[in-house]
Amino acid sequence: MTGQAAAASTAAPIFDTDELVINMGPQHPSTHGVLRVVLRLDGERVVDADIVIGYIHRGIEKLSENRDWTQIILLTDRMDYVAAATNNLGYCETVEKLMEIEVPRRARYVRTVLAELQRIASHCLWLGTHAMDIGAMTVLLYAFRERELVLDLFEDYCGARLTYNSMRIGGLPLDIPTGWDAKVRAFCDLMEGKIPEYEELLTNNRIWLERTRGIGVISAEDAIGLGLCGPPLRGSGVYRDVRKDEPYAAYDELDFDVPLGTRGDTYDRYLIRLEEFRQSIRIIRQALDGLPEGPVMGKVPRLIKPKAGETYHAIESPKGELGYFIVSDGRATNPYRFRVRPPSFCNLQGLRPLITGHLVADVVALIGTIDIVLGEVDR
Amino acid sequence: MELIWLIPVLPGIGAALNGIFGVRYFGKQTAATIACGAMGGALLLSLYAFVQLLGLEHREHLVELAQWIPPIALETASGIGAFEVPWAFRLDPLSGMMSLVVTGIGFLIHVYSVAYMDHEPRGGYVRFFCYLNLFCFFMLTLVLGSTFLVMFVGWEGVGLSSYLLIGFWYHKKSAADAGKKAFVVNRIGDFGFILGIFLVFFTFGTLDFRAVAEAAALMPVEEGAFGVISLICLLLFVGAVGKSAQIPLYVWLPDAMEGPTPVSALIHAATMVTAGVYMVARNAVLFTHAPEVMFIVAVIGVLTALMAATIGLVQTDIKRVLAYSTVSQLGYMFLATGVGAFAAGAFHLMTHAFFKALLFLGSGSVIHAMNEEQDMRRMGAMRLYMPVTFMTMGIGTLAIAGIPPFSGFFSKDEILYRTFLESRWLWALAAVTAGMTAFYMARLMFMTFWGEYRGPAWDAGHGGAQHEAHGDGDAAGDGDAHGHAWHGPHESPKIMTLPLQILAIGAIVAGFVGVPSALGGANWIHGFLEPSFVAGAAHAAEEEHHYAIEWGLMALSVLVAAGAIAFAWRLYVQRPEESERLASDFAGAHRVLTNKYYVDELYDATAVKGTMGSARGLWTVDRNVVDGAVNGTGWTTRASAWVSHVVDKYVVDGLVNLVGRICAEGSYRFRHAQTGLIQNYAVAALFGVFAFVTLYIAARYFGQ
Amino acid sequence: MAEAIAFYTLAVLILGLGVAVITTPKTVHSVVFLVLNFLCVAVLYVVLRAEFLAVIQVLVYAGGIVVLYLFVVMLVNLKRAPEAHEDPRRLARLGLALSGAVLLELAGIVVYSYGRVTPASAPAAAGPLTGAGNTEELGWLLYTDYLIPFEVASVLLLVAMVGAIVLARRES
Amino acid sequence: MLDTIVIPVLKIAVLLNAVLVAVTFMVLLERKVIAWAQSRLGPMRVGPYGVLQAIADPIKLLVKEDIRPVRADPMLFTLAPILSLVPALVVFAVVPFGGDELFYVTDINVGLLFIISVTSIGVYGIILAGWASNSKYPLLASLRASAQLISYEIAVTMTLVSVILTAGTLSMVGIVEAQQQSGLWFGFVQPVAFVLVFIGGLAETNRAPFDLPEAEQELTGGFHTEYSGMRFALFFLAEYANIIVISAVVTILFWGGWLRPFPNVEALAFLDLIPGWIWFFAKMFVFLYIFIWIRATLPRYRYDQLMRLGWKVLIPVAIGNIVLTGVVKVLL
Amino acid sequence: MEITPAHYTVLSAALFSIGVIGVLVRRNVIIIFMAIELMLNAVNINLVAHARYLENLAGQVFVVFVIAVAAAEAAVGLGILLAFFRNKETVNIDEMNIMRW
Repeated sequence: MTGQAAAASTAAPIFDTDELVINMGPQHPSTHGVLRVVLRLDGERVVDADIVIGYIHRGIEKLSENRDWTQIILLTDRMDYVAAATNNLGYCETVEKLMEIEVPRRARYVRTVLAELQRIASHCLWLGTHAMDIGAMTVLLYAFRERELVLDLFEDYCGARLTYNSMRIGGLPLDIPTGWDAKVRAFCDLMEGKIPEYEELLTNNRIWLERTRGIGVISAEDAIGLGLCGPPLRGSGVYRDVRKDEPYAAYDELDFDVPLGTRGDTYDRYLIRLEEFRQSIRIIRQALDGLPEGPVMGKVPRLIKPKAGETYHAIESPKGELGYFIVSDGRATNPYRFRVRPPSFCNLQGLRPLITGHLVADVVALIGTIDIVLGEVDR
Repeated sequence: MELIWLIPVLPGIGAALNGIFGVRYFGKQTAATIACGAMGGALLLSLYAFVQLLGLEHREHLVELAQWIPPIALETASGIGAFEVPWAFRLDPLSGMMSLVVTGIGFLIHVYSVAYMDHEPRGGYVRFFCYLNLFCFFMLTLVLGSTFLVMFVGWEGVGLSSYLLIGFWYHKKSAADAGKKAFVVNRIGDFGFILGIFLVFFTFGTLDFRAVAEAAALMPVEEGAFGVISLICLLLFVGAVGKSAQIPLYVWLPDAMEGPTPVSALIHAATMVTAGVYMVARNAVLFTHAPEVMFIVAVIGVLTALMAATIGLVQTDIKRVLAYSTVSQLGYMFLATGVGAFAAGAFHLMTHAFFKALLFLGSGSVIHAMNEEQDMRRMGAMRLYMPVTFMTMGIGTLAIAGIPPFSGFFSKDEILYRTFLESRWLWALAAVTAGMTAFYMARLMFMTFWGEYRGPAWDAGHGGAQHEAHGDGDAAGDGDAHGHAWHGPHESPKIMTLPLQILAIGAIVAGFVGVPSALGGANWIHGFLEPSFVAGAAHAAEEEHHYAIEWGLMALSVLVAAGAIAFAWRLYVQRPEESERLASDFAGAHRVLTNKYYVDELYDATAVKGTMGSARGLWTVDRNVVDGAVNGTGWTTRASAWVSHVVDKYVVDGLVNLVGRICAEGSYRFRHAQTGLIQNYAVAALFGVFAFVTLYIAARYFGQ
Repeated sequence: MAEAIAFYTLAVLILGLGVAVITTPKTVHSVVFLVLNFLCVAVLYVVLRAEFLAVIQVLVYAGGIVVLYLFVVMLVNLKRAPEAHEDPRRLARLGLALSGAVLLELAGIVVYSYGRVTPASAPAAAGPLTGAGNTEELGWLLYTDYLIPFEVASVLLLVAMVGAIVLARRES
Repeated sequence: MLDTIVIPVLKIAVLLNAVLVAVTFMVLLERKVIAWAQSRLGPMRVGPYGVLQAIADPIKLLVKEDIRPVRADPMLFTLAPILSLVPALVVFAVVPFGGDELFYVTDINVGLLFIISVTSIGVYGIILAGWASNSKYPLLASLRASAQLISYEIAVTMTLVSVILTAGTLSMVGIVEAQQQSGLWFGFVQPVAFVLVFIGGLAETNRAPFDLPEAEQELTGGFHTEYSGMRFALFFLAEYANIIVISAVVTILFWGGWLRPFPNVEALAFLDLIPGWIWFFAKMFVFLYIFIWIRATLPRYRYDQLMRLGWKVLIPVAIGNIVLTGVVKVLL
Repeated sequence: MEITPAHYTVLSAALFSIGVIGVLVRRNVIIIFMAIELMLNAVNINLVAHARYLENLAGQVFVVFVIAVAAAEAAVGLGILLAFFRNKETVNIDEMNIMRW
């Protein structure tokens, strides 16, 4: 973690305090859920941090081993509850891979649209809260305004606004409603106009730059070493995107770019997520343009009962690489072993080295920048 | 006119800016702009002031800026005088001309240096311009100062800047040594100068040039006697000898060529070294009252001229030839002042400034083109590569050789003529020197620009393209390329040749201000400068002219010069082997000349070795005699010490210990009064207040 | 009459707060009383037509120096009562008595002396030191007659500032 | 009697009421403006368009339980909010709202210095609040806040010196009159000073982007963490009163107070039909709006960045401005 | 009931005495410092009062200087105190006596 000491300000602490241990969370206003960070401070500077998780552990993995295969989709909704559709997608694709089910092309396209809409919604939430942590309150309201529109689209599609349960093994439960694609297109046009609004408030704002540039720098080697994924990894300049590396759904047929950072600081991660808004819009438009006709549900046996075997499958969720590892014994109608690799959990491992050496005020910015959802961390 | 104080101050500001901020913050371009701008401003101001001066009837203007040393009562020969020095600047014809020369040539050399010093890294570049400006600041202070002391400030200041600039490449040992040498040798002269100043004050009770001159004018001319004025003049002349590199203190000047060439041109040819001449001219009235000293001046001048010229005949380093030439020409100037032709000396000073600066800059251009090669034997045929430099240097050579109508002709012949009137044998020596001058300058030209190219081979691969790159004098990337790969001799960038051309024009026309009446001219400068050399309103009587003699002398000197040049042509262009044969024929003389008459060795053997030897002798005496005595005393002391030790231990210590014990016992009881509690001490203070107030009340009460 | 009311009110406040400053057991309270005391003194200056000094008193004393005291009081968080230890050799009572005696003596001298001054020799209350000229005149005086003391004072402040920083800095 | 006591007392009473009412509506204004900036509606329930929210809030605060921590210092815990509010209100004594004597309580010859010095007392409220709470975070926050206040006070005071140099008087009315005479608002003569004073004003009132002492997202909740009910309301009042003071001072010092634009241009004389106090309040309202606007727009500085800005940018610039003003003043 | 300089002088003397008592009696160095400030203020009151009654502004000028000196004293004094406190963990003047015999 070289560079962090240099990045952090050199101002000497004014008050002569002994090393101070304080608790941030689990009820602190800016820990994004029930995260608890025990900070050891020298004056204003973080000497060490202890990250305590598990406050909303619900045993989703264990529960899943006692549900039948379709019911598990419901449970995945409750992991990353601000990006339920991608959770569904990852799970369904894993089971499809295990059972070698062919998913119709139309379903794959619609899934892509849903996943990217979900990415926009998730990033909106991230942007708003991150900016709010650093004190820019207006961005929160702006971002939530757009997120609301995405939620409306999901409501139009599946009737739910948070926990969608929007996919099925082998396809989709429903075809898209009439006129939905036009609404999505209208949203894309609208969203494209809103991104400059966020940028105007933040991107060239001096205070924003001072608060984010050079803060929480993490080198490419360290990022890989810590097992980061998603925007935090790409912010350090590592080219890794499951959509490109191991394409799923319809991504191999669509054209999009993967933004990369250069310095690996908070500002780069911010820029990357903003660029991902644009790329998502691009993907959605292409997917809608090329939306094939046909069924949305593939040939799936009445009783889903994969033969014995195990598989791992990952997708790029808004927060990073979301992987499912499933073992089936081939006899029961539920998984023998069900294991999730949640991106938030992996990225959270980067928090301690990130905040060590920074000032307390930077801790909130750094918790924000890695974009975690505790529901996914604890499961 | 009131702003003449700005003339020195402008370069001073430039130096301060570059020195304080520049070395750390400025880029090359900024530094050069500031320095050149300051000099340009000074030049414009001097021009303006000069033009205004021409309009003044009494040709003098004094600006008093501030009080430097407030009046201090000091004893002088005529009772108690007030030692008082103002920061005052005086503009009169002499200083006006001189400041024009300094600012004009200084400005050109600044411009020239922009390109010449381009190889330097940024810090050195800025430092160089800082020093240059600093030098100009001091030089102009010297020139414009209205009292001896202000002049002395400038005098010492130029010494310092000269030291800094000679040793500019201080990592080079020879440069650092040369700087030191110049500094030390100059100190010897300065010592005489300051003694002279003391004596001036003691004698006249003032340090103002004008007042001193007026006072001196009233004193009798010390004909055939060696009075106080003579002593003053002699001491002042010692100073001039040091600064202007005359026998015996000339040895520093050739070594000073270790500095960058613009420095040589500015300081060691055009301006600083002429300060001695200037100082003598400034005190013309004093010197005319001391004819004995005048004679010494003339003799020293002509001997220096001759000696330096002979050395110059055989030198092969292009800059050293010019250096000895400078020493020689300075000798001329002293000769002129020595025979009472102050105007002629000052006139030669001015023309010399032009053509010598031109020659130095030209040689710098050649050196630049030859990739820092200074040996003429490794040059040749340069006229093919650098026509502009060749042309301008040719003009300079003709000027210094005294070929009409170039400037040197007029000034030199004026001196020769005046010398002839004074003393025939001085004239003879001077005329021989003139011939030699023409010869060695021609030799320099021929060796450098004619013949075959004898220098190192160069990488011809992309010479053409590189040529172009140099041509536009780009300040940024050019020097870098130049430093690493050399692509053969080439013409210098415009920014370097432009000053050369301007100076060449100067070298042609500068003489016309002093066309002698014998040639139908008005000798304008003579009349112009005259007020500076006389006291008050007393004008020198119109002297008679011997036109016939003058014409004869002119013809003779032109003939001598032309002959010398022709001789050089024969020796160095037509039949180069002849020169070598000549050298081997006169091997003894040649060796003596190439070794500069062994003067450096002589000084080394006498002054340096003498000091060392006597120090060693004294050390031996010290060790054997003095130390022996001391050791003997030591033994005696030890013996008596033992006796006293015994007494001390039992008698004295006993007493002391007794007192100590009493104190210790006593203090053990008393120290409890010192509680270490500050407030108790405060209570004691308060008690004092209480006592005081009570006493006051009591006094008032009982007093009534 | 108005001046008398103002004077007596302020005198009582100033002295009362002064006593409070030196008697309160808690240091912070002491500082607060000190501030209030200084504010009262400032008001007294207004009564004395020295508006500029009143403002300076508030700005420098109350707003600057005493804040410094307050900071120090808070930085010096003591683990035990600051006056727990008492040296038996203290001469506090003697000091108290002496101060009282000196006060009485001084008051006596003042009352006695001023009682004998004839009213004519005492200038009238309404002097020329009124109106807008006061501050300006003070400025003139400070920058002309008292320029050198003024500069010395500024150098003193600079030295004090440097000294305080050097003293209070932690060795690192 | 009437002139010396009754009228001033009346003026003071009116002014105090006006300020306190203005403060409550200032809070409403802030909520509304920020809501509009964020495409929300803001308070809408109490009264038409939520206008009566301004009255409902104080009532709520007044009737709330007044909690005092057991280990708090009772005297200082009570004194701190008062020490915070009183200077903010006292300052209004010398703020002229118009040229006529009716519009100010008094015009003393050291008016500007008076404002500076009285606002410097406000820091006690903050330090003592933190200390009296006898709680670690409020203490640290209060020390932080007071360090911030003092630092920026230096910058602002330094800057005001250049304004005083320009105007040649310390009287608030005099400063406006000086602008009338020169025909130029000092905002045009001293744009740097205006920017500095405004930034300093933001910092002195703990407003965004300098609102760290009150930033709930960060470690400490601020010096008034332990306060509630009416005591808290006093801090609240003080903060908003200070905002109004800063706006008024900026208006007077830099934007001509009650003068119409271009007070020397005869052609615009018709603008004099609008009374001066309306001009004054219009300008002041602009600055109040800017205060809120900035809060809605900018993120927050970090503490060390804030101190660096104050000491390494504002104070040197302020000193440079003084020197420049002095030079210009001497040369002209 | 006229207020004469005598009134002010007596007030000043009384405040000064309070300061003196504070210095002599209290053991907390900070309070002693504050007592010293009280004494300085007593002097200032005297100066201002006499400046007014003698119609001479020199008194006020000296008040300015006294304030400057007080500021310097407070800064250096408290600096020393902090340095001392760091080493000895006390502000009790009775424990600051290591410089005696």
